[in-house]
Amino acid sequence: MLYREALNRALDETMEMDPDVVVLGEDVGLYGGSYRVTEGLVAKYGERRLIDTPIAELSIVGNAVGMAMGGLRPVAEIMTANFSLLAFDQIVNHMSKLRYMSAGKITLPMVVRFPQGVSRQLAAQHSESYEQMLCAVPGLTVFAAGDVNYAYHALKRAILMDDPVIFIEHELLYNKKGEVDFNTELDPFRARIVKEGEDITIISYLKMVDDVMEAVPRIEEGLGVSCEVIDLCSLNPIDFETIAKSVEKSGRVVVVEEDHRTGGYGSQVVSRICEELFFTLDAPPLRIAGEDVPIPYNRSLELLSIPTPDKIAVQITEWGRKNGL
Amino acid sequence: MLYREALNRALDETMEMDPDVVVLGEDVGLYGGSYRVTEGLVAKYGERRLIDTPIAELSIVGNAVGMAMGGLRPVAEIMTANFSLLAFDQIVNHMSKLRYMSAGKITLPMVVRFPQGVSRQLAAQHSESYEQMLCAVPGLTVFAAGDVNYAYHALKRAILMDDPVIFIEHELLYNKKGEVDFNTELDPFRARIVKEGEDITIISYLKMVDDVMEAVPRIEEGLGVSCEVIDLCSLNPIDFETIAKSVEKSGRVVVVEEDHRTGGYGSQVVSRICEELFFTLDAPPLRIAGEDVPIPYNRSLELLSIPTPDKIAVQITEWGRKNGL
Amino acid sequence: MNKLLAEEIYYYMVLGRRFEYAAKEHYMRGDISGFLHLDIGQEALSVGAVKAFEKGDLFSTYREHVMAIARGMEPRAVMAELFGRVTGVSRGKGGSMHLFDPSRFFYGGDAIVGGQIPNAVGCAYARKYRGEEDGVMVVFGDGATNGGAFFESLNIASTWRLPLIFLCENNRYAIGTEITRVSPFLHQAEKAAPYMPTMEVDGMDAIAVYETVKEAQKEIQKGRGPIFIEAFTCRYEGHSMSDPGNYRSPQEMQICKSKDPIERMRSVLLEKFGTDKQMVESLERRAEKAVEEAVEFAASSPEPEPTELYEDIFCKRCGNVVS
Amino acid sequence: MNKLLAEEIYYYMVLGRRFEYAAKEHYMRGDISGFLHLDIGQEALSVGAVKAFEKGDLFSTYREHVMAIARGMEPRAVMAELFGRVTGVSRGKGGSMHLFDPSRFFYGGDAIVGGQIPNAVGCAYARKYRGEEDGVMVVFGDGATNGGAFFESLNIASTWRLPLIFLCENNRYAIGTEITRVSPFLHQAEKAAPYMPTMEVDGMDAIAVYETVKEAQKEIQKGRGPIFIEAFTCRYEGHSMSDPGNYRSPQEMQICKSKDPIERMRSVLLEKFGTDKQMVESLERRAEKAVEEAVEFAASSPEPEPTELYEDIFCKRCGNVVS
Ligand SMILES: Cc1ncc(C[n+]2csc(CCOP(=O)(O)OP(=O)(O)O)c2C)c(N)n1
Ligand SMILES: Cc1ncc(C[n+]2csc(CCOP(=O)(O)OP(=O)(O)O)c2C)c(N)n1
Ligand SMILES: [Mg+2]
Ligand SMILES: [Mg+2]
Repeated sequence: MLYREALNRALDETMEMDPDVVVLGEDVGLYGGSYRVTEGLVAKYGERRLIDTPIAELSIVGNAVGMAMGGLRPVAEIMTANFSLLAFDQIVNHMSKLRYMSAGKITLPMVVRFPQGVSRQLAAQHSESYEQMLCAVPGLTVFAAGDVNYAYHALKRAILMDDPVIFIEHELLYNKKGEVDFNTELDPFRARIVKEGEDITIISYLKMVDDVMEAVPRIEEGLGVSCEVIDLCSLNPIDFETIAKSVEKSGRVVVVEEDHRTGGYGSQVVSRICEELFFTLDAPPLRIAGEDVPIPYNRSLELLSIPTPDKIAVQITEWGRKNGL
Repeated sequence: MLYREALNRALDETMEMDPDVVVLGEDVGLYGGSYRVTEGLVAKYGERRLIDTPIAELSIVGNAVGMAMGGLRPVAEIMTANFSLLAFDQIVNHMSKLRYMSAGKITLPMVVRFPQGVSRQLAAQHSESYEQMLCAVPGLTVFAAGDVNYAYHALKRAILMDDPVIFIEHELLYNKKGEVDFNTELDPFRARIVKEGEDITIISYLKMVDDVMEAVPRIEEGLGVSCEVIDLCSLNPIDFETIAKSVEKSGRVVVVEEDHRTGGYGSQVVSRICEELFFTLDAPPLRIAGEDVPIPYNRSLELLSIPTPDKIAVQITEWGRKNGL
Repeated sequence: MNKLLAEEIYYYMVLGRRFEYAAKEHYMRGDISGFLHLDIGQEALSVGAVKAFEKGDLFSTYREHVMAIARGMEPRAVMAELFGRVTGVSRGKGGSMHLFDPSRFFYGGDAIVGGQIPNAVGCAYARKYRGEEDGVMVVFGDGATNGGAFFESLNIASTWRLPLIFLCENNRYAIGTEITRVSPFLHQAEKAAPYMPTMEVDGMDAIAVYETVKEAQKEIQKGRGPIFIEAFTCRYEGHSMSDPGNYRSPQEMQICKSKDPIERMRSVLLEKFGTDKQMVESLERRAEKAVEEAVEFAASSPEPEPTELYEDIFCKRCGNVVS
Repeated sequence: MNKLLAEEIYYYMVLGRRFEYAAKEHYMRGDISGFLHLDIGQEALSVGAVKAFEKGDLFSTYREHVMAIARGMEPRAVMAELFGRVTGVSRGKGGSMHLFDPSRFFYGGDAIVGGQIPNAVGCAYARKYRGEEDGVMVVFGDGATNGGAFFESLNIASTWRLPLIFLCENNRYAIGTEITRVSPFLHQAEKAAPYMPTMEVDGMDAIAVYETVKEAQKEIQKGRGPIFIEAFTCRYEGHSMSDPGNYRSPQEMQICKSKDPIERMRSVLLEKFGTDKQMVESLERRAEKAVEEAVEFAASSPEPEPTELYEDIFCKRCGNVVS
């Protein structure tokens, strides 16, 4: 099953199960979604439940908040992360805070989904990642789907739970293949150990997990070590328990992320590890992140602006050497 | 001179010097600014240069971008940080990126100013801090004025330089008194050593610097140590050189910030210190930050939600004890 | 409009004004803090509209105390909220600008100018989707009609033919800025006219407001889409307690206060509905009492426990297993 | 409109179309990547409007190649940008959606729907402030007229009486969504009508577009404020190269293509302006050649150096002393 099909199936099943689930966004209905995530759903559930909105992101999220207040379970799609900036007032001032400001009287069972990240030469206004911003907002649960199985289970859970969820997808993963285990429930708040290992803990999420996995054999060979690879899955709250266990074992930690180095999400992870696990660390933590530049159009520059399997392998190997591996 | 008077003077002098400097925002003209920063300027420069805008933050910043394209030096005021979320598309997708996307053909000499932080019971939609978000955006220079002298010099420089600047003020500082040294130019990109010391480096900015300074005597007495206190001033780019020097001396670092712990700006600082100065650290870094909750209205809860001189003193003292001081 | 209802409206108007004066007083004494926006002068609008829109969902602004009370929220629970007490409608966590009571279909209380409008649109969608009849009313100021959220909502509500009343309280000022300085016209209904029928009403006349809103509610229940009401009104006080309000001339204020909605409603009761003076006075005393009681209740209520800080961020039953 | 100008417009229309077909071809070959939005079918509008608005600042969308070229940007520098080469107008860092040339008062190229509109408003303010005469024109699609940025701009430009032409390219679709499904009407000028005079023009007729924009520019130069032009047009291709475009029926496409603006302009030249066929063909060959040359130039241009990655984030002379 493809990643986008897994998402489609999660939507389909929850819509089938609960008539209060509605989907809204630009081109989600008749067109089937610009990344085909909602394909076929309008035929099954009609235009009342697959709501084609105008290009008005502030309203897409603002309307979803109101729908949730009115008893529905809206799933809002924003076409690309960059456009979510137009909805930041509704996301940060409303969606995340209404429950608190009303002392729990208002419950917002809603999801805001969008793809983010560097795809292929979409340039600066279509290539960014905003988890670092959204994870700084109390009241938001932030899931990042780096994997087909997780995409299916986490989206289902996000739709059915009563808290507002930001559900982040990656532009380059929609056609990724993977198995979905329909019989085993998955806890979307738990990080996923993609590969077990002893000597280095590599933490990542979304598309970078694949890049890390591609780099790992070279790192292991080069350094003669074994790496543990963790896909965070839930970016907020973070499954620090799983991280801590791994770091306690390995004593060495690397965080790999696609967003910009300065202010990037990984700095939260590194900071917390250093605060809480300082004495278990045998080496300074390493962050591999995007460069501090708007994403350029040219393909070579674009690739220079973000981590690649190559860069990951080289940087971790060098760092390992320098730090006694 | 009061902090707001220092800001007013910076505006006044730059407007006097350069007819291309214009100020726009809600109530900045006839009303004189909701925090009186622009008081008196409309009488001197007229409504064409003190532009009262409608309540339309997206346009305030979007118009400022266009004015800068058209050759002016706009200074946009957003009444409170929370409302800047409505302008995030213009700030992040436009203001920060146009220079890069045009390969330097477009220059945007502009400033966006706003006050942020917890004031007195303004509740969740009027009390937040967004430096953690804005410092994750390449292309933006972010100054944070924690001090009267800095406020004057940095705002002047921000207005006269050709790059877009986010200029952050704090709601509780407007009536703070201080001296302005008009004869000594100040480099707004440099951190300010507020107090020299040997044993602990305490890094902070904006209003928290005052709270730290209030706590320091108790910490020094309690632990029998001396603290170095740094006001970052420029949050992006960060003056890491000044930080490094201090940490190399003290071997112990604390970052104190008002924004939420999870995803807070301090995690960037701590992370970078751990990455680059790991072996100089004698103790795990300590972060003192706001709680991960929307800001509550009730005063006692509000004070629980952010660092206070008391909490700073207690937490640093405890941490010091635990770490061999 | 019958006599009983007219008396009820009068009662709530007086209650509202007394409530606001009490809030002002206790703000000055330091019992209330933050931004406090008083509705004094606008009671005809707040009470008339809410009483007319008996059922249906209501979305308002930060200047919502009187509407909240007219909707049935206990004055004491509202006052306690202003005092930041745990007995407040939002347990002291919301304050003056964040009153909510979904059990009475009252959704705030939003401190972002225009922020509640897209929420109201979404709620109207939900109501229509479920086949529920009452519809939704969203209240906002003249200042909000210049923002993107308002405009997007006009377009969407019209396209989707939602059962939604847009009620613009045009008091001609957004803090210190007169509407005609930031909009090409005084009548903001002109902005809505391409999208939906519009109505105008004297916002200082409670009965006119009541009747206009009633008519509008009938209209939106026909399934043809939203409607826009513009009510001209006047706030007597500054924008909030921190606004001296000196951008309006004494003359202007005098004209504005000369149409006092409470005095006017009082005359209507006495002259048109034949309510006797005693009855009017007893309503006034009852309102006075209710406010006194509210203040006492608020003042004697406990503050929230420190543990409240971490409550109500997430819903417990959602079972976020990792913290 | 004289013969020479008509011929020039025809030349640019043909050049534009050939350019777009070449871009399409090279996208399919993998020389161009990212989102590529073709202007095929809309050339009358792009060329007519830009040629009419000779001077003054121009703000456009991501579908701006033809406008950029009509404004005088070298086809080869535009093509090189699409190829991501350092000889491109944005040194390969912007790509198809981000063409800029402030020396020709061309400000993009914005990939955020509606994002350029507030920028154009600000620029118009700057022009007025400086007493400059030409004014500003901002181009956007029908889809952009539903967003807050557009609405706020109507209100502000009208209030401030800015010299600004709002030019709406109504091709009836925003990607796969027909405008009438997300707006209560087909004519988006209705939205602008409360704020400013509006004009409508057949966007498939270059001369009509030219004349309308000329008239509009005269209008805005009078200092009375902005004007709105709605031009109906038709895009022949999908929204971008990744859109199969199958939401429009073959019938609909046939009708739309039957009004082909280039064929129409050709007839006008031959029949109305008395241009001889040879001349027409030579214009076409010249356009063909210019595109070939542009492609060759682009293909043979070098890629940007890796160091370009860190250039143009800040202006060096600002002297950010700390990195
Ligand atoms: C988005 C946003 N911008 C600015 C403010 C600050 N502010 C609060 S109320 C107000 C004026 C609103 O005027 P209006 O809509 O006419 O309502 P009124 O206060 O007159 O009832 C402003 C500018 C805000 N709360 N939200
Ligand atoms: C704010 C924003 N939302 C969504 C998109 C994705 N998107 C790009 S073009 C487009 C359709 C725009 O349609 P229209 O304005 O009619 O212009 P046209 O493409 O027809 O010329 C959409 C939805 C975007 N770029 N920006
Ligand atoms: Mg008002
Ligand atoms: Mg279109």
